[in-house]
Amino acid sequence: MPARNHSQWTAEPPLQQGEWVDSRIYSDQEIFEEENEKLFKHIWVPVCHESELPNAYDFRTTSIAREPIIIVRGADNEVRAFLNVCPHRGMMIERRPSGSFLEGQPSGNPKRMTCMFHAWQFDMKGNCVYVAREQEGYQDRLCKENVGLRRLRCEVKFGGFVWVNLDDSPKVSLEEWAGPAFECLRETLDAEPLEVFHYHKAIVNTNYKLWHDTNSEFYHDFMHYHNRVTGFNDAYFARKNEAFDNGHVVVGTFTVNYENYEGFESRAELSFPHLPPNQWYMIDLFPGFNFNLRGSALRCDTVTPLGPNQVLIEFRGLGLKRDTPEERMTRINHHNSIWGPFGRNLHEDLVGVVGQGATMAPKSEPRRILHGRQENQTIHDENGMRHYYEEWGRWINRSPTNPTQPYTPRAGAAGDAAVAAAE
Amino acid sequence: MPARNHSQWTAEPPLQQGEWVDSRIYSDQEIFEEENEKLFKHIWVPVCHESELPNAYDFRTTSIAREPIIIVRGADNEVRAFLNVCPHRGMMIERRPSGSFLEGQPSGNPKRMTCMFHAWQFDMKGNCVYVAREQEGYQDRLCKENVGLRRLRCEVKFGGFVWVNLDDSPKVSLEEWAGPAFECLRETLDAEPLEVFHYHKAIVNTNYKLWHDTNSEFYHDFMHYHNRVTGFNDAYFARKNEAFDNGHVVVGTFTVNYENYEGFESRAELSFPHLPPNQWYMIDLFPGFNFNLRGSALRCDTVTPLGPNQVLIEFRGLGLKRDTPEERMTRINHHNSIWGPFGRNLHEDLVGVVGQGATMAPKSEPRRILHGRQENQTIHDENGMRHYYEEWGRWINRSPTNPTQPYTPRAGAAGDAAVAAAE
Amino acid sequence: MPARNHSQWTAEPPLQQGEWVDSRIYSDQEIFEEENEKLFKHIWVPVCHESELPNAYDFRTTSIAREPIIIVRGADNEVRAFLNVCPHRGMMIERRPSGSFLEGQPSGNPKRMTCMFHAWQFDMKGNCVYVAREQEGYQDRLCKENVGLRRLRCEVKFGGFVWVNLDDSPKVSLEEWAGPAFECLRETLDAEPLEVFHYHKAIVNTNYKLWHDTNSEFYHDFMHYHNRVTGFNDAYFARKNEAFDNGHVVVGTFTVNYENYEGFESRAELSFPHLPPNQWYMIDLFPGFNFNLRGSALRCDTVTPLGPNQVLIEFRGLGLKRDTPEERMTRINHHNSIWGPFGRNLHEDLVGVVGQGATMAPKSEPRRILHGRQENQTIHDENGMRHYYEEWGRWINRSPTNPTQPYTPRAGAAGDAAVAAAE
Amino acid sequence: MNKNGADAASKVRDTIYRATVALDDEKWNDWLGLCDESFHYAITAFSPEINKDMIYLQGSRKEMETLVSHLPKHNTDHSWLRRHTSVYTVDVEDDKATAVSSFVVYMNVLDGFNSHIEAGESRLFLTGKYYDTFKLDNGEAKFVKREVKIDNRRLDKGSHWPI
Amino acid sequence: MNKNGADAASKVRDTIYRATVALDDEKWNDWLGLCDESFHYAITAFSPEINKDMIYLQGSRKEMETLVSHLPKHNTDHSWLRRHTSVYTVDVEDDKATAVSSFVVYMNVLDGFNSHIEAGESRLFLTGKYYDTFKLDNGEAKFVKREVKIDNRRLDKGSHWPI
Amino acid sequence: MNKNGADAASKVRDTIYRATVALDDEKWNDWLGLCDESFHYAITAFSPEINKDMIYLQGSRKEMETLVSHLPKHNTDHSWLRRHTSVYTVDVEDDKATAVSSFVVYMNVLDGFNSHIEAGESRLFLTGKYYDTFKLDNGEAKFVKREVKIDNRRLDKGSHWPI
Repeated sequence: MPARNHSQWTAEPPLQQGEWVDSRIYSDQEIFEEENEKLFKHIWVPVCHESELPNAYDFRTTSIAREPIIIVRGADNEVRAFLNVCPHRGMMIERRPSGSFLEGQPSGNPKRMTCMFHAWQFDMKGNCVYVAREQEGYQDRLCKENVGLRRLRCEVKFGGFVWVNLDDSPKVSLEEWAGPAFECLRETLDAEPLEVFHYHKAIVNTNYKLWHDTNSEFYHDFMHYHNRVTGFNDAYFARKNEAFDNGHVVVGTFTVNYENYEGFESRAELSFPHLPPNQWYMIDLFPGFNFNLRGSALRCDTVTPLGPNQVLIEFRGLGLKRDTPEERMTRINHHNSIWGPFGRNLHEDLVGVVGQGATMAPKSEPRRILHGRQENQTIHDENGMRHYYEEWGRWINRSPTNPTQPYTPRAGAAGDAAVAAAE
Repeated sequence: MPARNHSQWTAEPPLQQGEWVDSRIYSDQEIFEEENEKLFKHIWVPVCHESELPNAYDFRTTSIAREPIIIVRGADNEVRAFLNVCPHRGMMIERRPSGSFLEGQPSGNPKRMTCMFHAWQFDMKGNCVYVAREQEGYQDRLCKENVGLRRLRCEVKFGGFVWVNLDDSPKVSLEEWAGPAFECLRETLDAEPLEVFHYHKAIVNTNYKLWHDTNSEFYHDFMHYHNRVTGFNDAYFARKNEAFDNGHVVVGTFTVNYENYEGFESRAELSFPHLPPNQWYMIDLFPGFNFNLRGSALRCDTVTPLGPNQVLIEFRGLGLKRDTPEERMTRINHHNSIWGPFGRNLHEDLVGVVGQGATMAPKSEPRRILHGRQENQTIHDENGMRHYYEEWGRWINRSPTNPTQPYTPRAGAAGDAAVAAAE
Repeated sequence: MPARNHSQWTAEPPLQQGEWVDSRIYSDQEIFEEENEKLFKHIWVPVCHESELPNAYDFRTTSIAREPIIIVRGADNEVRAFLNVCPHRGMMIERRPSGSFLEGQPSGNPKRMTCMFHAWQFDMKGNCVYVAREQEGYQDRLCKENVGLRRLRCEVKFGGFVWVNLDDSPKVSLEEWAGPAFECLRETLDAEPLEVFHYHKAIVNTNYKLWHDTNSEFYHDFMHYHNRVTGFNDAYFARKNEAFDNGHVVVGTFTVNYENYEGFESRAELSFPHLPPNQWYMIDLFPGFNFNLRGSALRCDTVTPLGPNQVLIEFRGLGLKRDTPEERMTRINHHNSIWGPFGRNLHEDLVGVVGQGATMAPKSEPRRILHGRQENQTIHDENGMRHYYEEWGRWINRSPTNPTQPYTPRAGAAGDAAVAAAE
Repeated sequence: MNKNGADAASKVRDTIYRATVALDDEKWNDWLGLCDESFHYAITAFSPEINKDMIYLQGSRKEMETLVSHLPKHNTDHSWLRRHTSVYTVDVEDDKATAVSSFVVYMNVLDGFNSHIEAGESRLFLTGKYYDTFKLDNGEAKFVKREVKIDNRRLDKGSHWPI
Repeated sequence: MNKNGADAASKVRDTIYRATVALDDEKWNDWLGLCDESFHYAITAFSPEINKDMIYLQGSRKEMETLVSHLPKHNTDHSWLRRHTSVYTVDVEDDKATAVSSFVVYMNVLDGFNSHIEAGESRLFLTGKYYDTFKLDNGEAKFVKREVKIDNRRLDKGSHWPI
Repeated sequence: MNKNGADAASKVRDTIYRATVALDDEKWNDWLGLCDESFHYAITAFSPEINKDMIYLQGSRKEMETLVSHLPKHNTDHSWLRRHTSVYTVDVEDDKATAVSSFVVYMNVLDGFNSHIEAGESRLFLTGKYYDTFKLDNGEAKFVKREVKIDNRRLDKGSHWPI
């Protein structure tokens, strides 16, 4: 069959259910709203790294599913999360991305979060400690004890990342949620403090799941000149995509051959604790967080969906807190020459997902997106994506292949992770 | 109770009905559309000041609730308002903000409003006086007498402001609508011609009502360094918020103590007719217009809502037409050092409402916004806002505390203005 | 009747049905979506000119109704069109507006369209000729023969324009669709190869139909100084608007008097084959394409609606491929001094339609837009627009005068074209 | 050749900058006053779509005078155009000089779409380079040629005014 | 008069550019250090709406010092302002000089609306011209007057900072 | 030290501007031709989020040559980058010079999201400053160091190209 006509083009692909999805899951406004409500407001999100707020009274602000969030480190060194919303009249308490409350803000006191609007103040535990002219205005009808901040579940885990969940009663604990997937790197990440050395952002017109797909599938290494030309060897093809409960996938290690890369020396000299050099682990956390430890740098991507066709991606690079300046410089160079905003691969990956976003803009004709490659779960098998969309269907209760229909488990899918783990 | 969990956070506040509102009234698209239809298309809007069109044939253009409007001064010196829409094929008749028809436009005659598209022309009374090739094209099926402009209710009042109402039969006359609220300044404003010396605009991401709230409540003086440090004295706390029918509020006078302000001399030397120096009156007109006469300058803000979460605010500063250059300069300095775009307070006020807008973006979690302070209707009492939202509920027929429900008058609210006036 | 009140303003105009339309057809989001689905996905669109892809393996990309399209010239010199969408995971195959596949893209082979994402490759006929690691990943479950591109109807016609139809079974052939309307210029356009010498774009806030109206009606010549002052003569008023089936209109020739134009020499010296100098033909193709042959240049406008109130217009100027440099320069000067982005008339036309767009923004009050001039179908008769909207009503099945109602043919309208042709 | 030669080069820079100011102020005749009788003006762009260098507008000194004199007769969007110019290189040879400058044109909206809302805001309109040729005469640099090469093909409403 | 005279003109340019750098770096006192005791500062704009020249902010050297010293006490949007300046003309007369420069101010968002999303992006904030007057003294050019004439009347949140 | 010294300073300015033109024209080798053997290039930014100075990209002259030679092998967004540069200060000391310039990078879209719609429009991409060091040799100024300090952390698709 040569080029296809409309009915051939829209026919179901000659693949099994679960081996493709309908593009409306990437472009429908209603589905996007459901993802915020049913998914992002209930899962554990790695919002930042604790090295971004190293000292007592340091803060970082962020947001999940449109809800503004503030992370603060208390005098007790505890990291806590709150809605970044004043209980009085809804002012955003802190507008900057980061800083310290040690000195206090222009209209407040040191060691307090002050709402600039009417000067209500809160301590690092979210207690309201000051209401301006409280007695005069409220008599005893409302007292500061009643107007604390909204506290959010927050844990520092898996190498110092700060995890927040908007749900007070998450389906599963953070440990259960991601512990098994992090198993492979746990010892490494928790050996000693890490530090973020790189941060940048992209807002691109594509669906967040397409970014996550690209982060998890390696078949697109055909796109990257260096990977294509120097990377396709036995060790590479020996890697596996391992499925974990809750929609996560881990891609196992292999040795990267840097010798063949022109212009960039081998990274063999620098690594992470308990890891031989030139190792690579990638942990793809459902529904859109990626931890990629390659040789000398740990890369971490997080998504914040802004619309069916728009996503904010935050990129971080991490090394060890105790790096010497030389070591740190090495990590920076290795990380950024490939994954920096002016690096080799990242631009290509982003051009790719934007190209997908462009053909799947809201209201465009539904298309079929295939992930039907079967290679014994090795690197170019698309099983990671199949596993992911099964989980997605479960949360949103829509069939990924026909999103107008409710989700029905696909045969044998429930056992995916178990089966994979058993291999 | 320390920081709160979700159910504590979303519980009703320990206040009376009417002492708080639901944030959806600031963020819901549907409510915004209703506000345009039920409210802005029926109320008196101060669109500009007559000093902006001083001579015969001068015009100003503006818009209310998406409808384009043109204000012209006729040869008879009358100020009239029309839809800025050509009856032929809907061209906007005049695209510039201001100018004069004395010379005529490139494709029209002097003393005419010419639609540039096909050269139909209108006189300053909105009569169509010329249809290009009328006989040839319309024979007697349509004649210029039938295609006049859409005339709008328009009055020049309360110190020379130009008021327009899109409703041909407004609920109440302009005099009834705002006369009582303007009582306190009427003699002053009508003593002699005023002139606008300052104009600038802001488009900010917040709901217009939050701007009006900020304009009417003084509790946020905690935000302004100078006000906080030098302003909180007996005279200040003696001021009252007086409620008037139709949702308006007036804040009464007090003497501003400029001596304590570093770097800026007292404004005592310059005032307005019939007013002792250092007086301050603020008239908050429902649903979003603010007249603020403080010492040497009259400030006037008008809102044009652009969306649930976006508003255009126009800022004006006025003095007397007969000001000497020195007097005018004094007014300008006093006005702009505080209220100019680079002034002390305005930036803070705007940062504040944008912070509120950010936590109440469309589709964000509903929140409670409190205005429950009771201080015998003095300056930090939030009675002005309570009075406003009662009126708002009446027009939109939604309960401000639960906008999914229809409005029901709150106990004793009907008498608000009367009660306040009787005190 | 002087200026009108609301009920007079909103009364039906004293014209016949079909002599005016309701502005909601220009501003309603739902109608816009229907236009994409019912109209633009079924009609013949002149997407570009064959001189833009002169050599084998040249390509041009474009889009119709949000669907991305690629046009390629094969080794056999045939011009073909495909969806610019990869059958694998929906990547846009080629992101640039134009170029050549002769050399191949960075991750593909020469003479192939390569999807950069996973390197699937396609020949110029849309066959998939390479799937990376096909056997390994798909075994025999999916083979390249099954994953050709989506081929679209495509013809090169009427002077070398490339016409694409997203519908595999269009209502009528391209010949039937536009042949009769092109009759007047057919010999001229097909005499020898044409070449595009000018291209620019506008994205303006107005409805695409308002642009087409302006292109088809000449009554607005009152707007253009030179046209108004020098153009209104007997020959001008002798021109006729002739209606053709399918909603097209042709405006017949007359001699342009360039002598009267200051600063620009006559165009008499340069023309097109089989045409005396100073001839002018305008073909307005339903629903938004315009071919305007005037003296020395052929102008072609195409619209791509982006929303009810936004349209992309592409402007082209064409001459003969065999022009000498001097001739070409003459055509360029003539075309651009009037119709270039910095030319005399185009800016005015665009200012005009944007002015209409401004009064008919989505959700604004419905207005009446008149096209009721009757002048024996001569140049200032608005019969062209009446004919157009009759056809529009038929496709969208909405009454143009009352778009909430279904279409009913207006008396005698069916015969429009026939009648006009018979005169 | 004398690259960026001190004196003549300063004159050239001065002329370019004064031209920018005159254009910003819509003082078309002041601008033409900086141009020699033999002046030729062109706005050009390259279109990848049609793979052609294009001339969007051109004229001799005389034609520009006519164009400028007709401006009041046209219906125009009155939004102010503000050119931000930076002279890059000046190459002087005898009594000739060539210069390359980079410019950005902002539109400060007046009419816009709804002037009530938009008037007074700045928008990016064009980016490009000026390729200028000068005659040096008696301590004065006069334009003999200006090519305004713009990067943009998306010109929306376009403009009646020299850039 | 001595147009763009080599030496004094270079000094003037240098002062303008160093002022821009100091302002970008929010080093307000370094900036005032480039200003004479008699310095007067004004931000102005013309409003077609009211058909008036306006002064949005003005102050003597002393008043600007006070303004600058109060900055930490205000609640401010912390977004960085980045001025892109190009000196157009410098006219030197004895120990005085006047200069016209074009500037564009970009806002690189810090607080923004939702800093999580917006921080780190650049936006066009203002366009305008600097009309400066200098005192030339001892090989140094010091500001005696700066008029910051902006094209914009749409200023949104505005700013507490000198432009 | 010799601030903005007439001759050497002009050479420095000339080199900076010719570098900008070469980069705009994607003539990478012409650009490197203006750089000394010891040249070091870096794109840096400060992130308040992590409170760190960052190096987004860096390389020696040799590494930049490799980077540039690999460009055709990558899949790239072809949108033109247009740098608008204004040299602020040049400080010359013996045979060394340092210069600070302000730049703005516009992206004139080619690929964009949907090139049919977007190609040919200009967008603001980056703002920042060049901190350059030069070797003065034989009447020529050659780059020995360039730090491209950008204000932006929102880089969207990013770029493969030197800024």
